[in-house]
Amino acid sequence: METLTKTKKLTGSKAMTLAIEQEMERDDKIFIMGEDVGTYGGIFGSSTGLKEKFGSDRVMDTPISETAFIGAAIGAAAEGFRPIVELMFVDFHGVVMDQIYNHMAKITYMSGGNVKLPIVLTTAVGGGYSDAAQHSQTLYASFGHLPGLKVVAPTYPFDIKGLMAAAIRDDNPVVFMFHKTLQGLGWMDQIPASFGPVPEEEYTLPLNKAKVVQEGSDITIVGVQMMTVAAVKAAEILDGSAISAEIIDLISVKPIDKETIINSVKKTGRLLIVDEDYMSYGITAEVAAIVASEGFAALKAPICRLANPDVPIPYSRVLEQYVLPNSHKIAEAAKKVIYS
Amino acid sequence: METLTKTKKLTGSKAMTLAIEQEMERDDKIFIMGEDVGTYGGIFGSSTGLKEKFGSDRVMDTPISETAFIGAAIGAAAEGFRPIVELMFVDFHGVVMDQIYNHMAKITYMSGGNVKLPIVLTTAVGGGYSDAAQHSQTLYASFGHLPGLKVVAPTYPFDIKGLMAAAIRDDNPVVFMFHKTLQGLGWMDQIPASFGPVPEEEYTLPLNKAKVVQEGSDITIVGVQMMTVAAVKAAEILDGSAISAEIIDLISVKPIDKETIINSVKKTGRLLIVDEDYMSYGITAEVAAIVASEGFAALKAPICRLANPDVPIPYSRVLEQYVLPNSHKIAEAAKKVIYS
Amino acid sequence: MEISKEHLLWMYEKMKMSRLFEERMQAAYMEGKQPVFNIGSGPVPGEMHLSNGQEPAAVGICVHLKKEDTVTAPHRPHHHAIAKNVDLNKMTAEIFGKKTGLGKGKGGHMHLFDPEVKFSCGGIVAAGIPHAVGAALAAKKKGKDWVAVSFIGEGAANAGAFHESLNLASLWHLPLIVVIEDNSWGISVPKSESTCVPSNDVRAAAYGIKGYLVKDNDPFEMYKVSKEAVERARKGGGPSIIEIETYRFLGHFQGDPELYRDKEEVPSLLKKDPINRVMNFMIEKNLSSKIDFEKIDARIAAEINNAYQFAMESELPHPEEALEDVFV
Amino acid sequence: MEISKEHLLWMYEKMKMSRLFEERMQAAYMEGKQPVFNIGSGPVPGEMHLSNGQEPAAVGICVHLKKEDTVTAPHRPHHHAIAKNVDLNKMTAEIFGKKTGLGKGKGGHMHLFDPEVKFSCGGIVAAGIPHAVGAALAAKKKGKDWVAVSFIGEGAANAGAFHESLNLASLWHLPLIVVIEDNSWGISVPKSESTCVPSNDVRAAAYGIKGYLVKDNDPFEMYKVSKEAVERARKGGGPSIIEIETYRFLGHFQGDPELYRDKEEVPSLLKKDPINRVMNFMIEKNLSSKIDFEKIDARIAAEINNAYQFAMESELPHPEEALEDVFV
Ligand SMILES: Cc1ncc(C[n+]2csc(CCOP(=O)(O)OP(=O)(O)O)c2C)c(N)n1
Ligand SMILES: Cc1ncc(C[n+]2csc(CCOP(=O)(O)OP(=O)(O)O)c2C)c(N)n1
Ligand SMILES: [Mg+2]
Ligand SMILES: [Mg+2]
Repeated sequence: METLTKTKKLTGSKAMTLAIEQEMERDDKIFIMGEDVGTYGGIFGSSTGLKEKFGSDRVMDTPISETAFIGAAIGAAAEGFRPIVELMFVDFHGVVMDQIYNHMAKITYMSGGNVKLPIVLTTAVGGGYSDAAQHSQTLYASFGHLPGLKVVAPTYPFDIKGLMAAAIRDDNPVVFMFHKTLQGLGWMDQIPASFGPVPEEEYTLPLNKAKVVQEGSDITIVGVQMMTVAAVKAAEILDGSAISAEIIDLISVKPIDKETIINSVKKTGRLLIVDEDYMSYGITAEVAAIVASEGFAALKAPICRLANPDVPIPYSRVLEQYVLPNSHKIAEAAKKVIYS
Repeated sequence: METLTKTKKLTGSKAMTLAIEQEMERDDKIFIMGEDVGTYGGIFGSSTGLKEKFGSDRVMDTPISETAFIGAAIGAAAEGFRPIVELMFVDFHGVVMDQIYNHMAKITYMSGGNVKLPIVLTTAVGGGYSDAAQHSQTLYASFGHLPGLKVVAPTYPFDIKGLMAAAIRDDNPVVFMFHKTLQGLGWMDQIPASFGPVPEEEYTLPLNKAKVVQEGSDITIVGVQMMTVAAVKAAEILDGSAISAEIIDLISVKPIDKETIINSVKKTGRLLIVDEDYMSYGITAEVAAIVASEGFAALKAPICRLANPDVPIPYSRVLEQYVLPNSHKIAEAAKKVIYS
Repeated sequence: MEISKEHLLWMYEKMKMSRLFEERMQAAYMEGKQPVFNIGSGPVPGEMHLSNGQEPAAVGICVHLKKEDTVTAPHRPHHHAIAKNVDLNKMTAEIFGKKTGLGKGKGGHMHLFDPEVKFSCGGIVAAGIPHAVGAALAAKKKGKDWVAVSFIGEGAANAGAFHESLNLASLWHLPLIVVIEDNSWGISVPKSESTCVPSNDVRAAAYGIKGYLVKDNDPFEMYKVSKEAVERARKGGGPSIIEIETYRFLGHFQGDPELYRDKEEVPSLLKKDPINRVMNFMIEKNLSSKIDFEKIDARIAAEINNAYQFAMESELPHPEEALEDVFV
Repeated sequence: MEISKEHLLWMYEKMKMSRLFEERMQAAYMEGKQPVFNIGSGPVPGEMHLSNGQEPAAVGICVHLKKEDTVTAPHRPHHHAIAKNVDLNKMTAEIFGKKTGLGKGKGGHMHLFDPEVKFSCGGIVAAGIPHAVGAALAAKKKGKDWVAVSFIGEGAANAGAFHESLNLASLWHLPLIVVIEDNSWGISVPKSESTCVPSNDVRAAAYGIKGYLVKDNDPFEMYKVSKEAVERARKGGGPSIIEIETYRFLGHFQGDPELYRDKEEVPSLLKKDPINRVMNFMIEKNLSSKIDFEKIDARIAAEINNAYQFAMESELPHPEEALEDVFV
């Protein structure tokens, strides 16, 4: 990484499309399919400019037929192509989950490794802008629970680019979840985290690694995407109370990078997990269970979980903000872990 | 319960259909829809004899159109009916998950409680008989993760009957998972647990309660359905090593009965969770997280998780048996928790 | 076919109400989103799909419906809701996220439920069709002559739920009518790049049912074919498909840059405003006068004003109410 | 249309091979399941869907296919696999759960993958159609004249995936052929209670493509219409639907009590065995003799014997191999 000198400040969206562009130039077996990925460039900017550059044969708009076109990605991948296929909002997974989890995820296994499916399934996740119960979910765990999929959910532009390149080059199906707010789109909330330095050169990052984004000694806070961003803000608040938080950006939802998390807890003795997804059977559950079984000795206090309290995401801003974790709730929770 | 004197020994299947029959007699708004639920009586005996008794208007065979007929259950329920609708194998949920989790589960909430959907979604779960990757799953957590659904997975005939009656009477959508092997069908493995005393009279059981099926003092073992059965067997093995295991049958996958579990761990200090579902983001995760956060002080040892190790369910018997937990693996794991 | 003055007026009023409601909504939506557009800001956040231009689809069939008939609508639901007599105050309040809204602020613009008039909508393309099948099944089970109408866009006719639902409804002879609003676009994808047939009425053949095509957003023709379809359904004659070529005057959602469509398209569509068409027809036929319409418009404007007033003055929910209503 | 002797013989051989393979499978499946049937017991556990009687559907089209053409099959896949020249040894070994199987014992009877001949199948109704669309898309992208054939049952024609796939394939002019084997039943549900049209070829109208109906399990007619459909697809003429009325001689799966079907049905179907039909035709036309067929049958029987021998003698996988192959 050290040798990558020429960097630009890019949004998440630009980092994502730059990676795809570089890969598509390198390998003509890569093509993109999805609703509004062509002229529109992806509702959440996941393919901006790519149709202009590569033409409509390689950047294909589809009908609203997720089962057909995501299923077709499987058939095309088995034939040697490397499709990038977009499920516009992760919330729509329910119309096509069979193709994803029973076929895309299992064919390699069921064929004894004889069929490889190099597919990147991109999908937009996340709420916070009042898009209500059917357009605001993250559903990290709905994908993480099922075997045969690598699932990544990067936060910062640098990671987005490197992970997208890695996802495309991987010979297995990778679910690439990009967070709407972290795309740095002009028509959404503008947050600093959605904009950052990105090397122009090609590089890849490991698909299965978490990252310590900030070191600390009193408590480990694990987050992903917007919850990582919120945790970093919370750490500033905690700083004011002389609490030193170590922040881990999960990045890989499946598999979870146990080592990074457990090593951190060994240092801090305390663990708070924050998730924009639903509480039950979510990231907070899996990370807590890993530490309670494999890092138990290091724990000095009960593990704390902060997530959507198992309700559909409400529309009205006051309600939505109530159910979503944020930096203040994180700081409060962290204090509780430490002082009680 | 004490007053229910007249009992019969019934299979899981008979207990299930008896409950449905009694409810259908009581309330003519109840009807059944699904593939092969009519003349065939349900591939796994979930509606045996009911078409003969109630006719094809109330026990309706459907085309292989899960989205249409499970979605239709929503529309009919909104109109005052109380449909029981069957998803033949839980493995097929991916073709209809949108109707289930975005609509059935959320409409009550999105309507501010103005629309009620009294639906029972029945579905067969479980492997162990070499039906391979697309017909052997339990997917407890895939349903437990998403808000708006009550999810039960009873083990013994007594509980099956009482929970089915309760599910039908509940004004909310209930996912009723019945385990194929626990139905006591003539053409599958015959196991004693699939046969048991059931009161003939009508009764209901709470949808949200776990049950201590065997008391013990050294370790708490939490299971559900076939894993409860395996845990009970494991307890016998452990008995030989003078280890006293307390066995909890989870029954309710969502919500999880925290109290029963934590109270048990307070007594035993040790926890082993066993699941036929996939490890990551599964029951072992959620139960471990609950205890590591809300019952932490009681824990004397790391929590132990035993589940399918995140691989699709393989076909070949030797492979499938390798990935499924069983009584021996449970006993081994319990010993490890206690002695290390 | 002669359309009664009463029905013509009803259609005009509902179209106008929908139009005025949405014009006001367009403005309300932009509040707090200027000078910099931010989808999450202002009194009406989230996505906003308006139906200006598509009113004939809704009124042409809803004029034949009763309170007991069911309507399911998609993500672009205001014209249908208004044509189905959804409570305007509660609907507006819902879109403003208020406690007095149809869903106590939990649903929002894409999730409006008014069980009083059997109206619902949702944000997942084609997902409302099975619900309408269920309502039609319920009507049949009850022995009522009630029908269920499911509105979808032309893009939704390529979703699996469309096929499964129509097969089931035809198989069971259910009183279902699927109205396909062909506004030429599924977000940025033109119909010619999403549907393999020129019009979806031909798909009726796949279900052994009747299919209708209404050209050029014609409210009168929509009235006519809908009458036939609804009557047949009430009599147990089973489902129908009606496709209507309609116009999307605005972007897919508010804030849509619409770079994908020809700059000429909207101006040319606007010339064929269906509301004026009904008004002019009635004036020509001496059924009503300009003055009548001015009065009607004023009344509607007042009604809408009330609804917005009600919505704006209503209280926001208490944050903790987010935890309620998951179950009844 | 004249069918060459070579093609007739090919069809006969493949049908016979499928039949003998399955008769042997029927016996192997029952091993360890007597006197008490237990689906999980014996050398071949799990569900077992046999296709006896349905052979014409597979051979009538596969005779026109090349190695580079793709076939996707459903839960009842043996006749298709054999007609597509799937490695018989490895396929049999897979069904016996052996390490030498197509999927190293991980897939089983419903999940056979032979990428060498571009064959796959799966246990989810209609789910293979989109995969065939993808293969057809790949062929088009590569500029090859390869086609993709997706076999489904008549029950699957009511699943959403059918509709979405055909719309997409027609829209993109892909070389896809969907073959619908109408064996009258979807498990216990008769076609008349699952599909709202008498035959699914009419559904071609919904996609602006050609639909064919082959009556009475006719292998010659299946050959003929398939030839046309395959040739058109190769030339860029887009997809087709072929429905063939076929016979299910056995239960839905082995162990099916078949209480739902008339006891007369199977005996009357058995009289019309399509394999005999081809044989008798060739004998009548003096294309082959009884003796020729006896020789062929003996050769096939030996081949099948070898395959079963191979399967039975092969080693089981090591238990820990269960953890391998999740990813490549
Ligand atoms: C299953 C599903 N896929 C995709 C979307 C995203 N989406 C919302 S509206 C829309 C276009 C719908 O087009 P059409 O059905 O023609 O309706 P219109 O917007 O033109 O009224 C799309 C793709 C969705 N909501 N649901
Ligand atoms: C999505 C889905 N729904 C239900 C099933 C269960 N199932 C397996 S085969 C079958 C019947 C299929 O009928 P048909 O398509 O006519 O094929 P056939 O068995 O007659 O060959 C059913 C309902 C399934 N495998 N997948
Ligand atoms: Mg449209
Ligand atoms: Mg069939």
